[in-house]
Amino acid sequence: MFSGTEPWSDGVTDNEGSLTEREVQRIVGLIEALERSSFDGLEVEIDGLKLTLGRGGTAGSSAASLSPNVRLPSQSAAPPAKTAAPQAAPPTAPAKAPAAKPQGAAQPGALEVRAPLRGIFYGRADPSSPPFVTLGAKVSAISTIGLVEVMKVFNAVPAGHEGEVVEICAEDGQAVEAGQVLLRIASGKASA
Amino acid sequence: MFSGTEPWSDGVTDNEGSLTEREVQRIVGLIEALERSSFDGLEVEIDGLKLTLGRGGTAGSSAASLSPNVRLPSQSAAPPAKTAAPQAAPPTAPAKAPAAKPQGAAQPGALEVRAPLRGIFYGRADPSSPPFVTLGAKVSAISTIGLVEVMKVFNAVPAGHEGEVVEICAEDGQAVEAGQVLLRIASGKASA
Amino acid sequence: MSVSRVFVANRGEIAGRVIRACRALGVETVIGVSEADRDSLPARQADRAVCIGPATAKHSYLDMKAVVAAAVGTGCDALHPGYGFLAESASLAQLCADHGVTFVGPTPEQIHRMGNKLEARLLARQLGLPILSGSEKVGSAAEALSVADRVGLPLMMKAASGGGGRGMKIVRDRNEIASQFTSAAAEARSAFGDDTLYLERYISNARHVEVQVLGDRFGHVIHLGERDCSLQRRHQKVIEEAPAPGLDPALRNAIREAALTLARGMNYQSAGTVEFIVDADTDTFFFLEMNTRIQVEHPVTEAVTGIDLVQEQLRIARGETLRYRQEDISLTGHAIECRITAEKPHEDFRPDPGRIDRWDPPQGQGIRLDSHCFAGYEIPIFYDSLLAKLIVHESDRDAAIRRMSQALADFRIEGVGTTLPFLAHAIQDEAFGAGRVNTNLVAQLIAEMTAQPKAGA
Amino acid sequence: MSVSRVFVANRGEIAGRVIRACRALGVETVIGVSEADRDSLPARQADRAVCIGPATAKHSYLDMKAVVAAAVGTGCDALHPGYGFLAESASLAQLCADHGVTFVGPTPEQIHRMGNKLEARLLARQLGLPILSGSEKVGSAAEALSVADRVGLPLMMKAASGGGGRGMKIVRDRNEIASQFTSAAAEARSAFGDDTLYLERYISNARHVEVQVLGDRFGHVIHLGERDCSLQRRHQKVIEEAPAPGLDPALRNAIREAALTLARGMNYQSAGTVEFIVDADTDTFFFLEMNTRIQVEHPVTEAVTGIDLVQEQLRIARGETLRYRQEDISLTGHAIECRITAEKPHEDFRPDPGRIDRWDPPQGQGIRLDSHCFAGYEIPIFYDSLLAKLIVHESDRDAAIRRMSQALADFRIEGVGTTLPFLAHAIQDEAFGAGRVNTNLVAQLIAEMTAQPKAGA
Repeated sequence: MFSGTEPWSDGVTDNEGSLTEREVQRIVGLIEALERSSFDGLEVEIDGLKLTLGRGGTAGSSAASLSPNVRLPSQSAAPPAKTAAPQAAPPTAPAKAPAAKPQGAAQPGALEVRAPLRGIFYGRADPSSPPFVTLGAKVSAISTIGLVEVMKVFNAVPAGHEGEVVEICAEDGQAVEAGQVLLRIASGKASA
Repeated sequence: MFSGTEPWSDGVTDNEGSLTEREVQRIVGLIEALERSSFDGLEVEIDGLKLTLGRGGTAGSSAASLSPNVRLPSQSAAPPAKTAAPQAAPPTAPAKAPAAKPQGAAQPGALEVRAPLRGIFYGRADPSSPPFVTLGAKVSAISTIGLVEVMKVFNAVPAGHEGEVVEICAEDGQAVEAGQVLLRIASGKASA
Repeated sequence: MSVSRVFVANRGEIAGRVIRACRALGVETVIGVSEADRDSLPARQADRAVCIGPATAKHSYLDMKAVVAAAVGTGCDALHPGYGFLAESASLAQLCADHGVTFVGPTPEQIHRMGNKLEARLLARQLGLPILSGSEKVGSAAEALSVADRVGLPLMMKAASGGGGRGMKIVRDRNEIASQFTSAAAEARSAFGDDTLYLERYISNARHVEVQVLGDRFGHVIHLGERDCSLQRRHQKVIEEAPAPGLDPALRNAIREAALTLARGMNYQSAGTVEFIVDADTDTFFFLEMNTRIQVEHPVTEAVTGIDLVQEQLRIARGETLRYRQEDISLTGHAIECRITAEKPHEDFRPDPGRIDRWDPPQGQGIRLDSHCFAGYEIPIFYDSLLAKLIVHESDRDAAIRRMSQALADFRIEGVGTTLPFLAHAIQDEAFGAGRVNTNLVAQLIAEMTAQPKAGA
Repeated sequence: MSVSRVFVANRGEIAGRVIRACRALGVETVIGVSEADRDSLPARQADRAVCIGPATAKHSYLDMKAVVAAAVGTGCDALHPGYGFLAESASLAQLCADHGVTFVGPTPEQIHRMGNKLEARLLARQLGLPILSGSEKVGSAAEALSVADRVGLPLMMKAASGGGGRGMKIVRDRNEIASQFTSAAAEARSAFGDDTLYLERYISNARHVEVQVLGDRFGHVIHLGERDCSLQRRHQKVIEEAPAPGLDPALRNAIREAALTLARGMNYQSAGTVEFIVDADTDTFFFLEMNTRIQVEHPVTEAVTGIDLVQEQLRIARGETLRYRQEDISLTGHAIECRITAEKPHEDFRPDPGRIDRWDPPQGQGIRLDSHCFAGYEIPIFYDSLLAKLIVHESDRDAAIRRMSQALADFRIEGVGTTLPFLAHAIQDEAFGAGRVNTNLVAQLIAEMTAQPKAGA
């Protein structure tokens, strides 16, 4: 059984640049090469990148104590490396995080409103004000659904879609990543 | 069985950088080369690149004692990974490499003269001088067998043992690690 | 008034600055850090670091009780507030006094009085300082209209509890006064908890000139010359210098004297800054406000006077008399400071937090860098975007500009976007070089820069 | 004599220093790096970096042909040698000339003449400079004995091709002259390829005072005051300052004039340093040698004169006349430099290469740091141990000592051992503070320091 991990060794390297598409392809190439071979494990470190491949759970066990980030395939009954590998792509520095995957169970047809950048989400203009939107509220594409503050600069987040708010996914005052889903909107037609 | 090692505890040095096409090809080449070989494990570190490849736990056990250069472990029947894995902790920055294990086939009874620190080994006082010692030479414990230069400071290396030089392991002008065996002396009684 | 262990109630470069001043005087330091700043450079530099709350400033650096409790709990006998956060909170100064902790700054009364811009304006007027025509307070849109009719447009609408450039609106059109009044009042209430507004004549060709003062507990007050901080973006200073270039000598002297008059009039103690606006068309000046704390731009004054302002704050706080009389102060050469922030100038100065991958500051003669950054530092999203203050000191202004231009070019920061390209553009501007600075210059420079093709890499 | 692209034939902090000076003049730079320095800071700072050979200096930085070939191959029209390596090689200067590359330094003849210490001594004597009594050359142990009988003991035995403190032996005992002669000649032959020795009177209470000079191609020569570099360990400078403290004014003036006499006598061009030994017991001085290159300690002169010496070197090299007359030079305040090296002072200054884990340099007014180091830098084993030069400039010597003491205390370096603890000890020494410096002081300070319990961490 394959178990791949990217133990970016410690906190410092964790924060650095992201794994590009091409790098993933290359890593897959390595994995497949190892797969074709009779070896049980492979470790690669190039500058910021460390790759540990293993069989029989050994790589996983050594990696478990490592980086807090990036742990992939703990899928236990996972298929062979071929499928596990592409998922290995993930990590990326917090500050430069790409769009996160949808969280929670998406409702069919629901449109997502995502954080335009990393920061602190505010669902109301100030603590004494009512929330910008509530569950069931109707919004237009230009309705402000919240603010994201980064380094003392506030950025209004527009709904981007017309419709009804069916789920609010971020709490007032919560730190959000760029691309994180803030709320979901049902029906209506998307705009802008 | 594979056993992972992370012999690069301080990843701070490892600034960015990516896996290039060529590097991948090289690693694949190494894997295939090892596959064709009769070896059980491989570890490579060249510049920013470290590679550990193994079977049956050999990589792990060998890594514990590795200093940062290319090394092909010749141990064959190694114990299983479970015990090898914890040893995986090791590491050390290159500059602070611990004493390397003896290299080559030790002659029974031969005494080793090791480099007292990391630096450049010189077997003669200057290019026009004869070597400090030659094969078969008799040395006393205080005989100078060479110099190790670090940051423009020269350190004389005493033989430390009385006896006859039976092997010279370091070349004139070669970079040596602290603890690396420089030469071997047969018989005589050890002193100092 | 013993000052033997100072609690540093701040973060970033100013925290390091305070720690250095303390160490120079043999004073221990304890820094209160948020969870986001546990591994920051100042946290390492202080003798001890204690966590005072979560990353959000509201629950850490702005939590007065947490701050004072930490100061008391770590045996500190004094507290330095830096700038920003609680630095101009009279309540913090009072809370310190209540707990026997020496506040490194002026008295709670002095902070309170200058904190309310209307009260400050009133005191200045009583002391004979020139103030801009306008209102003492406007309670309604109708009142605002009548001020406009009396004083004329354009006007600057300000929040009485604002200051430092926050909560200001330019009123240019009589028809918009009512709506601007309503929104400004709402914003002021939300931001400062006080919706009191006032109006002042707006000066279009304006320079921002401020005078550094020092006062002790014995009524001695001196000034350390003035700084020009006209280069501002959205009322935030970008480049500052000392002395102010090209001021008429009589005007320069009058401004310095006015600052002394105000500071003496209130027996001001500690370091403070009296801010003025200079109408460059008429060579007249007007009192704006007083900042009762150390300023971001204090190093340019340190450079030309050779006096360490933070050390003087500490000495004053522990009850020493001023070590300088006015006649001891002489100014040497010219100093310029550039604020380097994590903002992308080509993307409307969008904040760009993240990890600093490379940090190679400029080196050489006449260069000072005050910063808490280093290669590998992860800039938190929670606080302001100031990364470093680059200060140069040279024999004259032209040499200082050349030095700064060079230092900016030598500075290599990678991993985050910074204002270095904008600063490099601004410092080489002809109008700036000629000393023709005003508060609109930055906007022009930004427009110029963004019109140019973006510099490579 | 065009200087539009400069080849930087050096590494470490001086490479960065040269690159900065070039950039300030709008001159491009190409640096030649060994394989060990490919990722060094100067390699990033230069417009371009080319590899000139393997890590071992002999096959890279000391390989004259490789250096000049790389300069020519990258289209450089000038070459700056820095200090050390080939900086005082007349052959390199000649090879540059042969290939149409402007050598940033004096002529090959000037380098050659001052490179042979006996020739330099001869010229100095011809020009009327005081020299130490001794021999012009000793060809045998017997000759050395007769010099000893004539001049008296102790004597300093020196290699004619040595210089910079290398290859020197103190002769204290008449019975040891023969064996010392033999071993010194062997060492000189091995180190410099020339076993010519000479003897000079040894001064026990000696100060090292050197005068910075600048000359152009048109016969103009000025001095920029003197530096005191008496604090030396094994003839290597550790702390330098400008001006020299506590020199009798007449003596100071005589030393400066002597330097001018020598430099004028040879129509010296570029930056150079005339070194003297001062007998502190008699207030007399003697010519030692002249260094025909920029010195490590040049920043202290830059601090007190405000003149950028490396930029002046480049200007002179491209054929400009000196921009300063002697009367334009005035000295302001006092400057001190400490050399921070990767050596463990508590382990007999054992070199300690390795990875710099933490590098937090001091900040603030009056501090300059010239360095090629950064957190994460792996110090190679192949070159010297200089990590950084910390320079302070203050209004007077006491203030400079306080500033340096503080700056040393603020400097945090982890991962390798450094001389910071020793420097911090030395700078606070009472004799140093009183200006009672001589070339034996460092040895005393080391003895004191190692007698004390080692400071924590």
